[in-house]
Amino acid sequence: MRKEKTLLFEMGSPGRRGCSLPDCDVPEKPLDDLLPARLRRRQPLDLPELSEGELIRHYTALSRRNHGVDSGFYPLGSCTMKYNPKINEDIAVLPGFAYLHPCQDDCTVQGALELLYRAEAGLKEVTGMDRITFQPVAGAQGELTGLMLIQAYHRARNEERRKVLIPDSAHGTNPASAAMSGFEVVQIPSDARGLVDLEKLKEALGPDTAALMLTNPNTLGLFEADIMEIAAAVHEVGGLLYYDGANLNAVMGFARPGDMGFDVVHLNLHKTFATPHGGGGPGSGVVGVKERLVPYLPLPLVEKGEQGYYFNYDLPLSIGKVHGFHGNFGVVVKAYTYMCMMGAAGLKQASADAVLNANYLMRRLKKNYALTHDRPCKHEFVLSAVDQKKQGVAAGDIAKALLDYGFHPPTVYFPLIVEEALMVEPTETESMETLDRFAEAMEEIARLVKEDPARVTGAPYTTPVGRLDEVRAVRQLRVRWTPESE
Amino acid sequence: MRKEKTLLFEMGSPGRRGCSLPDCDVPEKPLDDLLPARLRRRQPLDLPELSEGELIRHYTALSRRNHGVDSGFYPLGSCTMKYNPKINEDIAVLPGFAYLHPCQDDCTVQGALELLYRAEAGLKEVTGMDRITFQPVAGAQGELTGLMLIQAYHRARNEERRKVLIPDSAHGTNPASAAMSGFEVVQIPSDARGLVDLEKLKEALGPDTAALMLTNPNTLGLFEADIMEIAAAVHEVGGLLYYDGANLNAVMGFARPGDMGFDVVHLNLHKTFATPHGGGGPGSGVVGVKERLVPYLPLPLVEKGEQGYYFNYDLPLSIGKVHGFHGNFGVVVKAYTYMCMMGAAGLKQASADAVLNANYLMRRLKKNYALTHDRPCKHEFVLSAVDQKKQGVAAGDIAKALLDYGFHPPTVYFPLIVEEALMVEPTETESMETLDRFAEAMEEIARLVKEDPARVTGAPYTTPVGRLDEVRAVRQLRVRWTPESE
Amino acid sequence: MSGRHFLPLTDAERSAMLKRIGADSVDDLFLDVPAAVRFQGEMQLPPALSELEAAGHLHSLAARNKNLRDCASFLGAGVYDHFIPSMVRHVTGRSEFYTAYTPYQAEMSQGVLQAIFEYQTMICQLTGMEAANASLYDGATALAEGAVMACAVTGRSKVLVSRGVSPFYRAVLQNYFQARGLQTEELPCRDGQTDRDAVEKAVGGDVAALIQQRPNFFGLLEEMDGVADLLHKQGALLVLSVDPLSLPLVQAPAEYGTDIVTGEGQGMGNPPSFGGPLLGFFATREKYIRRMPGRIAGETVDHDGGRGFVLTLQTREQHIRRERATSNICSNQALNALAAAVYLAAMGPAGMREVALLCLQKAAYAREKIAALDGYRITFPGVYFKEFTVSLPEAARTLNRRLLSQNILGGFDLSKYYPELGEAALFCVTETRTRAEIDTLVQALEGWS
Amino acid sequence: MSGRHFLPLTDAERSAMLKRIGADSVDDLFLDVPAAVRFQGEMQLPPALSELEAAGHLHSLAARNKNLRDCASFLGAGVYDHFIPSMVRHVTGRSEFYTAYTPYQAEMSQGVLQAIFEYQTMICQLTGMEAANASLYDGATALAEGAVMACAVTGRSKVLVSRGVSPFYRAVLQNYFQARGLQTEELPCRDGQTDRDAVEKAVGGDVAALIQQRPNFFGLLEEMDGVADLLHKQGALLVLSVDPLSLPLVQAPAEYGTDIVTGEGQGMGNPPSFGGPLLGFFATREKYIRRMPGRIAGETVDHDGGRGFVLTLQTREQHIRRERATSNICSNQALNALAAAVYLAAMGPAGMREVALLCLQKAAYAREKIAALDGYRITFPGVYFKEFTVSLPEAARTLNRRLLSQNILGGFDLSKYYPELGEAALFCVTETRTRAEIDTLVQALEGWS
Ligand SMILES: Cc1ncc(COP(=O)(O)O)c(C=O)c1O
Ligand SMILES: Cc1ncc(COP(=O)(O)O)c(C=O)c1O
Repeated sequence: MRKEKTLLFEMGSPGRRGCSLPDCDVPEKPLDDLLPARLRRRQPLDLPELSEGELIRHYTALSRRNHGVDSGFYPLGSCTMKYNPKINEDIAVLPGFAYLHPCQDDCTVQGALELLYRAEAGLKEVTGMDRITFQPVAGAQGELTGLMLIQAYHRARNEERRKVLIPDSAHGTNPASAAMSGFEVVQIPSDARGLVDLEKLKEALGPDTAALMLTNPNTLGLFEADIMEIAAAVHEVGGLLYYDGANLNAVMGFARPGDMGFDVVHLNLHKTFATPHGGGGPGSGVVGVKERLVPYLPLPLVEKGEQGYYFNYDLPLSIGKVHGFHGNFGVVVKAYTYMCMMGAAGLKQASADAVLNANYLMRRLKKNYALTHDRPCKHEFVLSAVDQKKQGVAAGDIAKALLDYGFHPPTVYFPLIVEEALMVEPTETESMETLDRFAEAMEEIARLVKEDPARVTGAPYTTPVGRLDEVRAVRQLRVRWTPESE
Repeated sequence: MRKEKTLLFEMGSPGRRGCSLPDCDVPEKPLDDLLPARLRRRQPLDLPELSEGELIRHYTALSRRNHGVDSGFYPLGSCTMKYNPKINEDIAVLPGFAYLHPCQDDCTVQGALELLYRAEAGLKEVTGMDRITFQPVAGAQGELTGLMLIQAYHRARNEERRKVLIPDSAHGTNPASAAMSGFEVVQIPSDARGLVDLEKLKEALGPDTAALMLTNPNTLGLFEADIMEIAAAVHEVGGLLYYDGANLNAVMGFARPGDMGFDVVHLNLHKTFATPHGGGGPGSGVVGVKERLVPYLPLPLVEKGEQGYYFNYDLPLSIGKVHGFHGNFGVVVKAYTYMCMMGAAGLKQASADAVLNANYLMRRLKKNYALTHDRPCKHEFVLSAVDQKKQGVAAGDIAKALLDYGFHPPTVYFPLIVEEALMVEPTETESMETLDRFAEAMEEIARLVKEDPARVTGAPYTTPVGRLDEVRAVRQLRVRWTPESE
Repeated sequence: MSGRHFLPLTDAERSAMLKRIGADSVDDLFLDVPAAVRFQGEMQLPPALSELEAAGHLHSLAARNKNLRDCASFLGAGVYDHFIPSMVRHVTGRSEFYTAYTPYQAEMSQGVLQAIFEYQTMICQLTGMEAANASLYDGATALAEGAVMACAVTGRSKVLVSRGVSPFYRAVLQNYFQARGLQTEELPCRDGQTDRDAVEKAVGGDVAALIQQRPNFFGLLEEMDGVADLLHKQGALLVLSVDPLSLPLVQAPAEYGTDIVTGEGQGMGNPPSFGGPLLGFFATREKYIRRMPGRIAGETVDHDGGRGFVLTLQTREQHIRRERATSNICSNQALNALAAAVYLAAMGPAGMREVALLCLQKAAYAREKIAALDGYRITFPGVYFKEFTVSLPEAARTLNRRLLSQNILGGFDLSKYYPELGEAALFCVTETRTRAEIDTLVQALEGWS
Repeated sequence: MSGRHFLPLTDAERSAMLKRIGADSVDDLFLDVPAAVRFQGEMQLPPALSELEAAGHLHSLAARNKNLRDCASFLGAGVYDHFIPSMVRHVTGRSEFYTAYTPYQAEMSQGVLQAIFEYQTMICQLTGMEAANASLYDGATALAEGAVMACAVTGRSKVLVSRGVSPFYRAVLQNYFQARGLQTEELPCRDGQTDRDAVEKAVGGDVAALIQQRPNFFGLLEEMDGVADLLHKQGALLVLSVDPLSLPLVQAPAEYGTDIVTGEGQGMGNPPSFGGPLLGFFATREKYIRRMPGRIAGETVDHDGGRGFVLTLQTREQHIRRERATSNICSNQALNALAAAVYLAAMGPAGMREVALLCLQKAAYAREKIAALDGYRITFPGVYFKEFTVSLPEAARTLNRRLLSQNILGGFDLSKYYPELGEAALFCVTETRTRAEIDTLVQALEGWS
């Protein structure tokens, strides 16, 4: 029984208050003296008017129309939707972290600076890099920052290298970030193994190559075994190697980008280091670099001096700032707490279990769904619904059918190089029973595709709304409520 | 699509851990030296073994099978299910309140003692009583404590008065508490007005009367207008007047038990003062007394001295203790925060709106449901489903039908003196729109009772489980899971 | 007017509603309140505070207390500084749990009901008993209700209470009993343990039950074998108050014939909170289920055979049996029981055992070091768990004042309740006390002049 | 091994699974990692901590910071100490919001999608603009993305930036622009306000946009009438960074022809959190919607005609348009936007006006008292909102050190970024500063030798 949820603007009535503020405790001056009429707002501010209780009911009802990792299995490929430990939430809201101003004098924030210093030490060890900046606030911004560092490196050698090479399997943010930092994108095809085509790469490499952006394991969940050759080839032409760290959850303790020849790395703390995805953020895309790129890092960096920790602004070659202040400190606090509890053995076991869970699930699902690369995968694998498509059932339909089983579907239609892609990443925080239940659901859907395809293409049936018309949402664009739209 | 929720004991597997503890940081002695084998546990401790993430998913799923005040309208008569302000939750968990030990020296808990002192001052003013004890942790225990004080008062006058008079409309805890404190219960009938029958009361009064327990307004939501006469009659025979404060939400700022001649009062902070009901507790049943009962109050009381606040144990006539320590302090903190924000005008407006909402809703519902006492009510009113019963639909069925509308039903079958009772208490924190929507649902159910009674007796249809077999739950009693019950 | 954000009715709506019900003003709805009783003017309360000001006021009150996070506490005596996994408050913080009331409408309350059923199961697993209720107020009232139940079951009106039971618990028991004309007889201790001979002498046909606490208030684990048989032979029951954190290591009460098991459950996932809200747990044997106080959740099925849970055996309760109810309890400590259930499930068998071992080892370490200090003596020989009694070279008040200046909360002063011990204090060491904190305590103790 | 409570696989299950997939050990699954790259031994990380120890470690780090609740802060400069209603964190604390990811599967994400749609609506109501996105990283990157969008819309590659814009924002803009070979030209200020003549002279056919901040970094509300017309005549756009808390009182950007409105939304329901996570809000006119960076939620219907919400115009985004996307942003500041939406809805029109008035009056009160102190001068004449620039009799560093000793966080030291001002600091007074705190600041300022 589907019930529409009213919008905030269709509720409440004039005069209701959701919050109480103190009276003014200073002698008040006439408004005209402080803010002349000509600078004053004319149009009414018609925000909703509701009591606290009504607002809480509204958002409680909205929350029950939403699925999170705590609601059920969330195998969204490439997003590493692992469980978010609750202690991290409690630590991040401590006034000693949440109520610090970024411009406070270093001597008043020694605890925060020490946390950043220790977090950097840990992430350096996990990645094999030499220095870390916490300023980039998401993976995409980490890519932008990394490419800016690469640009500064080449420009310091007065080389204006124009091209950034990116595998066709890379995440959309890679080419977008390259474009945003003024580079020309050269797409490198994958070979039959689903890995970077070494020949094609070598052909594309040249004096104009600024960098190769690589995700390892790649977005097919396969380790780029030729990495050492690739690194050598790129460095040979004077290019640099960029590591998209979104898939680091597959190799912690097993392999480090720093040892694979990468010059600059971004990590997604909201993926690998278990900070919550927040409905689409906030995340943190910290960037690690090898020695040669350190001079160009955004300022300031955290240093440990005799009188304690301090922000070092004395970086003459720094590219400056990519964020108003010091990045998403609140997210780093959660990731640091996670690292403290996992330790070296724990992080390695997390990767081992993530890879084990992925291979276990792949083994079961490949009975009913095409698997382009049928060999052990890393932390994720990509199925193809090409067989199902023959019955008129696309990957997207399979995803919608999964909603009725209480599972969040895998990523669909990415990577683009797999037709009707279904990218599955279970992560290490799922139990064997959950993997089995998910496999049973996928097997039942595969059976339905054969016996009653319409049942699948009509899904979902149990969600708060039926299948939504995405085309109409573009054609009849409505991106805000307006009184007329009543 | 109803899905059963697995029990904790049907999940997980041996070796899984839900929490991590530190290693022992002191030199460990052999267990046999510290705890000889003969004192050691023999039977296995087969608690569940689950990871933190699986446990969170279990309890998140359980929460989504439950309705709270934040989920929707909760007009459960006599329970005052008003909105619980969120600030109260944040204040109560401050380490400065949540992490105090009850036996700390007074000098280390001056903030806590001042809070109790100020809370007492506020509650004395609202009730018109002379002293307050915070030790009783629920209304029922407040009744027990009040009756013990009454017993001590009479015994101090070496009178062993045996009888406690209780109106037939009173809540079950009143007679149960009287019995638990060794009294004989004498039930006083209500008259045609739905109020205490003054004649019958006077007949029952005598030298053996220890006290009259009265709820005002009573559980029909009607003010006991003869209260002054009643008080005089009781005092005349040397009896005392006990006030069940569960319905105080109707009269804050309008009338005070202390002015009505009551000698002892209990309040339900989890009703009138907006602390959350917690799924059935914790609550707080603070007790207020007039001067003559002060000497017998449980010890200690909070006093303000020159060097600050202190616990006063010097109460020679005190009845001693009714709780291991100082009552539900964490609940008092929330109620005190609520009182600070409401102030005198706010509390009075709360009662005014509670009464206005009840009368507005009663006016609409009496069109379709029998109303025994058709005159303005206080904060709640009691409908009767006698007409519906003629179509074979009982009050209980109407309640089950309301579940499908997302409303928690009114209290059913209480007070016992109304046949097929439906006791509705909207409280002041509900908007007019919610009252209208609830009325529409009740009107639709009344229509269905006429047109398709089976539709109503078969409800609920949308809840996680269908109508549950309460008889079988007693006949085939299972009050715990056991491995055999697999 | 502050507090307005908890009052959705606007002035316009109030007048519209008044018109709809035919009243001119709200006062018209209060005409049934006799003038003599009508409160005149405004209640004399402090001016209302906005949320911002209220937060400031309450934070300043909180800041004027020394809390257990700011110092090393060795205070026990019934309320304990045990570790609480973060996830506990993330479950009890779900509004569907903490804003709901007693699950009267089962089909809409399966979350609370199943959580209670699982809590009842785990209390039985911990104690070895066959049935547990949904919760009572605290350890003290749970023990008192257990004693009242024993009288009801045996039809007798006297209970024997060891002096080793907490003085707070004995005070509440005394109060509950004298109100109903029931008697308590206190049995003495010898060397800090209940005098077995006194028990044997006192147990007679008029005794409903023997009441003991394990560990007792001095921290000692008393020998229990043979006690239950002795009582049962006389038609009496064994009623115990136990520390749930000891049970992973110590005999489960069912293993030595206990009839009614009660105790304080605060240590399982609830903060000390200045002594409340706490959690009284209560368990008994199958045959006494119908005599048990409090609410009980039971399993059943819906009309499709789907499993569900309901409040069962409600006929024993006050809202039905009124004066003949087994107890007057209505609202109990439901949310604190939920916290305990989450705690037990999170710890699991291995975690519970680890907590108990940490308490056992750390308390033993502290005991050994204190015993080595001249002027101090471990008052009684015997087997301890996490608390122990120490005879002091100076008054506990003076000692604790000195310890406070070094940011330590010393042991519980026993002299007021057990004058026979002279200057003595009850020290408690849980898994949250580090070795460094214990060593600092020992150093500070040494410093007595 | 700590962290085990986040790893449900038991050793038994690991071996069963390995058997099922035909591998002897986990290492078999890593054979594709070339030996030269295989990490040998254990990573050198500090020993793992249990939850109890981790909490202790993190609490001690937190305690070594002076936080805004322990002192009176007059620091602003882009991150503000505004009051946050308690209910905000009780909404963002619902796991269905904070553990979800971007709402790709709309039918299972209506909660996040409707919350974004409502957030977008309220940002439009506040700014007067016609379309807003779901959120960007912070005020700085939002302004930079607004400038990049202006270049894309106009096909031009130069923007004019007032020196009155935050130096942090200008640094990020500079960085974003020089990476893409776009140019920024800084326009000077006169008396703390953008030099209007300089603007008129600089605006030409090659200029994509004029970028200003209102209030500007000195706290001044600059005159804006005529600016937009001047720009539009030359085919250029007006791009602004605004303080959302000023908009209930100050002209909405749409009222003076602004094309792209950005700003820092942290002040609406998010704690300062040492400068992150913050909230970049972004709004524009209907005609530029398809050029807007970031995610956008749109309304649609399901097959029964029931209303629902989806991510719309996704073709502009990186996961589809890749290098031709309007922006590379993927994860944004969704939960901080949810907090802002709850804040705006809780405040409502009256509450937002009250907050703005409190800031305006309290800042004016502080300004007046400081101006009366000899040695101090309000650097610029003009209309202020909640921040103002003060010329100091001593170096801001020295002054702030002295203030710190009296538990006061003084104003932001402007000398490093605006040497032309000599010794000057930017003071911020919000509704959370009490009169007593302002008076204490003024007394402390007086005390300079
Ligand atoms: C492989 C890969 N790279 C980069 C990104 C971008 O990271 P963010 O969303 O943190 O900007 C993602 C995000 O999903 C990703 O999966
Ligand atoms: C009228 C009345 N009196 C007393 C009580 C008992 O209060 P408590 O549940 O707090 O013990 C109630 C509880 O619902 C009640 O409604």
